[in-house]
Amino acid sequence: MLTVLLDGLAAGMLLFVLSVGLSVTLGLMNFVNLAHGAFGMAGGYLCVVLLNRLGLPFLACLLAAALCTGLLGLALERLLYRRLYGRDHLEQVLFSIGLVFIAGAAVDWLMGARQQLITLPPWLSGRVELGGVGLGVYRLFLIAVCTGLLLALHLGLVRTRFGSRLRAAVDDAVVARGLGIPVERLFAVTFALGSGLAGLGGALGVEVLGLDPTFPLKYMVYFLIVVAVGGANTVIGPFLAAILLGLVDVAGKYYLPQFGAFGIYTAMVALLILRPQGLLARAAAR
Amino acid sequence: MRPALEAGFWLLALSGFWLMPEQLPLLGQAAIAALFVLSLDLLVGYAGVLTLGHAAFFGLGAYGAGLLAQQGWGEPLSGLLAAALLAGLLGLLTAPLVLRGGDLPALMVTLGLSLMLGEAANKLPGLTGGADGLLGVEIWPVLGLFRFDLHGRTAFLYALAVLFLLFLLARRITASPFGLALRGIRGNARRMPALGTPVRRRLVAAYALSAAYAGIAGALLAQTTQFVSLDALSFQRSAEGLLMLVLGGLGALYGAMLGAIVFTLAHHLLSEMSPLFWQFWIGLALVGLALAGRGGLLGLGAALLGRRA
Amino acid sequence: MQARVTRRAALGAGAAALIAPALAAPALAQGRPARIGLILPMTGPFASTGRQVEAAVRLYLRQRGESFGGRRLEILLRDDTGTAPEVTRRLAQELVVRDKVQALAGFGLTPLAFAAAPVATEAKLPMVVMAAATSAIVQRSPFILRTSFTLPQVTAPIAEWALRERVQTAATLVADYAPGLDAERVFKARFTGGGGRVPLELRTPLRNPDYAPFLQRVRDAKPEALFIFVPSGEGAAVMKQFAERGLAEAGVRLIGTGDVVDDDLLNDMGRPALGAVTSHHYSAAHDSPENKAYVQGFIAANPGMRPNFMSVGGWDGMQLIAEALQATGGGEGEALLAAMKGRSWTSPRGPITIDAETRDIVQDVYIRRVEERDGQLWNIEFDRLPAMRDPGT
Amino acid sequence: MAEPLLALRGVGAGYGEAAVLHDIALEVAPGEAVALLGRNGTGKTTLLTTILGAGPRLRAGTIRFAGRAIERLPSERRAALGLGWVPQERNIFRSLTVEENLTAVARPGPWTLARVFALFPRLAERRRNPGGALSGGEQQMLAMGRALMLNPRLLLLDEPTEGLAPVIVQGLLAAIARMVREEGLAAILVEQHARLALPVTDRVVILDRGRIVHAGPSAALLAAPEVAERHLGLHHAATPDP
Amino acid sequence: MSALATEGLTRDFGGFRAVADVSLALAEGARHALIGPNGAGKTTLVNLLSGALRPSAGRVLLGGAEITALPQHARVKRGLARTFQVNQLFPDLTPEGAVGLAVLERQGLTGRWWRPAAAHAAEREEARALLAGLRFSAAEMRAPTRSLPYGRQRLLEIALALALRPRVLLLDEPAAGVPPGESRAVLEAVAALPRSVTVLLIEHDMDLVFRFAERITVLAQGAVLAEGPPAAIARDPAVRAVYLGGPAHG
Repeated sequence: MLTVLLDGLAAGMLLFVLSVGLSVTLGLMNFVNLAHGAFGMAGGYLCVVLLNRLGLPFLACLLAAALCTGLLGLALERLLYRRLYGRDHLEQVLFSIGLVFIAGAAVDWLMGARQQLITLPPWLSGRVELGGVGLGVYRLFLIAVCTGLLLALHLGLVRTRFGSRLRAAVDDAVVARGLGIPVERLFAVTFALGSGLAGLGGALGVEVLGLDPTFPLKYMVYFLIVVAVGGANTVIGPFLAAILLGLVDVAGKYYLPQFGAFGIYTAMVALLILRPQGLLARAAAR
Repeated sequence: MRPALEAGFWLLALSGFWLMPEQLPLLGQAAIAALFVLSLDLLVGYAGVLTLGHAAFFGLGAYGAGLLAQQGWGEPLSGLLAAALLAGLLGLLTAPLVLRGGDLPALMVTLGLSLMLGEAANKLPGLTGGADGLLGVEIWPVLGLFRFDLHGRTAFLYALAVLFLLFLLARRITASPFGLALRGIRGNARRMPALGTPVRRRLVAAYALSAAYAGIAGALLAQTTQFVSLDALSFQRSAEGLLMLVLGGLGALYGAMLGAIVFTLAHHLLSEMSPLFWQFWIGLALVGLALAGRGGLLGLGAALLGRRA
Repeated sequence: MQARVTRRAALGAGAAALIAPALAAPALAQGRPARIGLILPMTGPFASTGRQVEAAVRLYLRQRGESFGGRRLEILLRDDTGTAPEVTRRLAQELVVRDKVQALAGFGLTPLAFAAAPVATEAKLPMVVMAAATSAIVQRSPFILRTSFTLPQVTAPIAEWALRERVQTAATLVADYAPGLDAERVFKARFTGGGGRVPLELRTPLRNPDYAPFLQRVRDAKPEALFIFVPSGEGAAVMKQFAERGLAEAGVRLIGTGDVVDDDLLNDMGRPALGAVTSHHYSAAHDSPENKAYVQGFIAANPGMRPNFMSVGGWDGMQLIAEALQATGGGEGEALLAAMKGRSWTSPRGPITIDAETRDIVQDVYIRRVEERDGQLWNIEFDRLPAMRDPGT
Repeated sequence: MAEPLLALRGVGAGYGEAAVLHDIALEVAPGEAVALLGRNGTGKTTLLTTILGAGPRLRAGTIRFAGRAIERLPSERRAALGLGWVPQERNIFRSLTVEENLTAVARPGPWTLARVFALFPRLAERRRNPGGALSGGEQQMLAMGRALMLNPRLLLLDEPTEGLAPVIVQGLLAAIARMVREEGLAAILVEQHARLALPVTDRVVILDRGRIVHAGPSAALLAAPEVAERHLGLHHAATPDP
Repeated sequence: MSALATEGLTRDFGGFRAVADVSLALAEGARHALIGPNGAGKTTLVNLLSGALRPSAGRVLLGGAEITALPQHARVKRGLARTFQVNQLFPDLTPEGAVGLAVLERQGLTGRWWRPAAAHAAEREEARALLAGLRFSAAEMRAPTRSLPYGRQRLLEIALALALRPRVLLLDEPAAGVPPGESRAVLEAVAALPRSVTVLLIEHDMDLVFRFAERITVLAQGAVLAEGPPAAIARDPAVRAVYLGGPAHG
């Protein structure tokens, strides 16, 4: 029971790190970025290359994956994404799906189509017994890292000036700009941060989610569920949604394996029908 | 000029029968894709309702027609009708759920419903064959005369004829007061109730109609390939349909069909030339088109013609 | 780098296909190239299957020459993305109608093979299944032959081995699609038939699986062994969870078909894979001169890849086509099919026969254990069941 | 007088196809307070947001501020040059605390958190409360304080007394007057109530249907109520359309 | 019996009371204006009348019958039409098409899906006549709405409401945003409204209000501040205070 809970928590946390950037993109710039998973994939492959080919320590690989995908996100935002702000959602879909195709083919060309595997350092493999319950070390690590990230994100958003400027921009972009807050630059940085987080999530997820060129498409639906159910432009909403998704998914597979993914989809549809604006949506202000 | 263009379009489509006799299976599937995108256009382009789960209706139609044939009734036209009714009914039932919220909830609810249907088909192997697909689909000759042949001649002409008839119907409907009201709803959903239009009722009708069209497209695929698999219900099919629609240009029946045909042919050509990396080129084209932002191929074409004129 | 080579090769083949008809004398089969339509998933989730088969096919032509029975073999490669049966069927139709191929080959997954079967029947062309592994495939058309394997064929031996090892309870964990259900059914029948007990049967979804909860249930049920079948590529995830959940320490032995310990991925799986016992028809470590040459040639031509059980399906499929062409002097259609039936040869995997009646493959199945040799992981064969047929039906 | 701080020439602006302002010419000198009066819907708010570049589309004319043309700059750049804005609806950032509302937009200069809190002690008391939880008067103070934290050279005040109790109105206007006189700040004060605006400003501009119909010293208008009545009153002879 | 009436109409947004206990009564054929400073709750009131919003308390009566619970489109069918402060038009349709749509809708025909809209000749003719009455040229009738100048679009906004042949018409700032050169046509259109139509005019432009209205209601902070004939309103000290600030001079 506790193990199932822990597994669900770990899966949900990972999902959260992978998708939180998307909710910011959607909430702040109203941009439907279906290519978000491609940044996760980029992070995953970076980690694999650095770990398997260059033999860097695992933690260094994670860090590098996050940094490089963040920079990649920044570059793409400045070069391409920027041109599609304020356009029709469907055009943004066209654009970002195109990016997914390009990314998939490029990765395939560089790395091949097969599953990529990594070997975790010994201190992260195996399991520990806690009060008679066996817990996977890597899952505990995932939970620890992701909790740390959640706290950092939350504090960053609540405690720093960057955070308050970002929240101001989300609250009312026009007034924020009129008061001298450079919303576009803020967004570029946030986009890079979101991409970097996705990259980190991808790197962390190689062990759990697998990694091949179809990664962005395979998990796109999950990211969308997290953002839609969690509601855009908060951190806590997507976090709760991701945890919920992880728990329902894992518990469903453990207790009711014959129903497959039915549980998740039903939960999502029901939640969206009851709360179309997301879990934590405020009563519509306007 | 317009009627001439239209006649040219259909004659060109028909002439594929003689000009590309060895590519008829491809052309047949392009026609089916065109019908599917046409159905999406009725919903997204005309009524302005977004969906990421249209494959649910396509797949339901495919399984409906496939099961009917598997159970011993292989008559194709009645199969299409059954598929249309089945899919239309599902559309009628699910429309109230979809039309509750805004764009994003609509996208996600349709997606969720289609995933649920896909999972149901996967979990009922006794009925659907599960992940292996529905076997033993035997379709009788069209009108009792034309067998489905290896060259795909019958399949192509059959699919093209159905597409043409349903296109005529769609054109009729979009030009009717009902179609005008749909354009009104998409153009300005706030104004329509102030004109006295029961917006919800119109949208439910459009949703069911679009669902029936998608069901027929699915049934066509099932009948011409005599096989149905879970792929008919997949998210990829929904997403690809939407892609073709945006590619061609929303809210124009020819744009929808053009998008489907160009995408299908380009996909085929590229994947034949580069079986490993065709996705790269497709992706590049999509990104380029989105950056150009002219409202799809139709818009791009109009802009080019306009510049020259 | 390697990918670039194959792409160029594919383009070359395509270009050749365009020019060839102009040069050919239409009446004479002799001298006209024999075209093989190779339909494989080259992109999408099952791309690695396609890559392995294609690499083996190209290797065959490079090592054995391109002309057989006086006809040059030409490969027309098509990508069906592995998920869309109607595309597979359409590609098969096109290859027959437009490209006038002499045989269809490839077929990565069962539904894709099912969808193409009627095309082979109607066109009266041999259809060589090089990868898909559900028993029922060969019955879908009298023109289908198989050079891969069937799941029942490789599953039955591991059940019997487990019984010999005095394992009394074994749980099963299979992917929820036809091959998985085949494996589950056969394992259970053999194992319970021999006095064993199956306390827990689990099926995992084919898409987006997370094995942790399933393996947790296995751990809670405490069987003596766990039989696993999942598609190749998923094996690593299962292995890792198996290790992380501490199932080995809890006294559960990991057994399965060779899919979970795919040779191409085995090295990257690392320590968790050590000691897994599986039954399969091919190991890259198979000790024979044919296999040594094969593995060497394969690795040389495809750096970074190691041939797996999918690849030998491609290799032997080419062998089957080449031998039949040779035997008929470049024959076509039913003559070619007839020449394929009942053929035997020594493959890199060992001796194999294409049964004349069922058109299915008869081959030795080996029991292997994952061991480390020279710093690499291999499936080391330690037992053999000769001339296994598909017992599934 | 040296070059004016703000200079509008021939400015026309509107939203989409709709035209709201026509041919506006306006100058504000450093340290000068200008009252911008006019009935509802005549374009006062549009004029402020046009200067700021926050919403309306400039259809014609030029805007110079602090010696440079700003009509092509994005609004955050204009703000950075020294424009401080108190929006009509106050538009407090709801999910930020009072203190964050102030610090998020702060720029270096004489106005600091401490000074704003000294000016509005009520804000200091509520510094940890979220902006969404403030009363109307508190929101107005916060909007003022927020504009000051930008350390602007020109304050754009859009009906800062709207909906406030008379006591607060008096305090707020006194504060504005003090800032203009003592800090050398320039200000444009949009008001519906001429009586409130005129005593605290140097000059007055009256808009009617998007045009400037009167400009002159505030004191003069205060002394000539019939002029105010003509432009601002409820009923007057209809002026024919030009 | 009043053509349009409200009783104690109230609407809260969260803790904010946008419309507070408003009771109005418009006689048949009335020319009534609703004025008030920014944020007085005028737009909310219009939305409550038209059915775009539901009241927190109170009733709305149309021709004596309660319509409080009816959705917007059903109120239109009973003869209550409105225009919008910010144009709500169909940018891709022509004026002829848009007004035709409104005419078809009035006759309950937009559920029909077989006969082409263009073949409904009578309705089309009616739309043309209506537009011609508003001095639309034939070319303007057939140009996409988006290409028309703003003044024409503003007229079209009124034409759409007129095509519904309402008994009661809510005009929400019909002249807002119209450049001076184009405003005359709008003012004429408002002045020419048939006497059988009861009109509630929400307006900022005092010229228009005082020229048009026979009765005026002043709204301030959500509540009715004053109501009466224009002359009385113009003299009302409370109203002057709202508009000029402080007690009026003299």
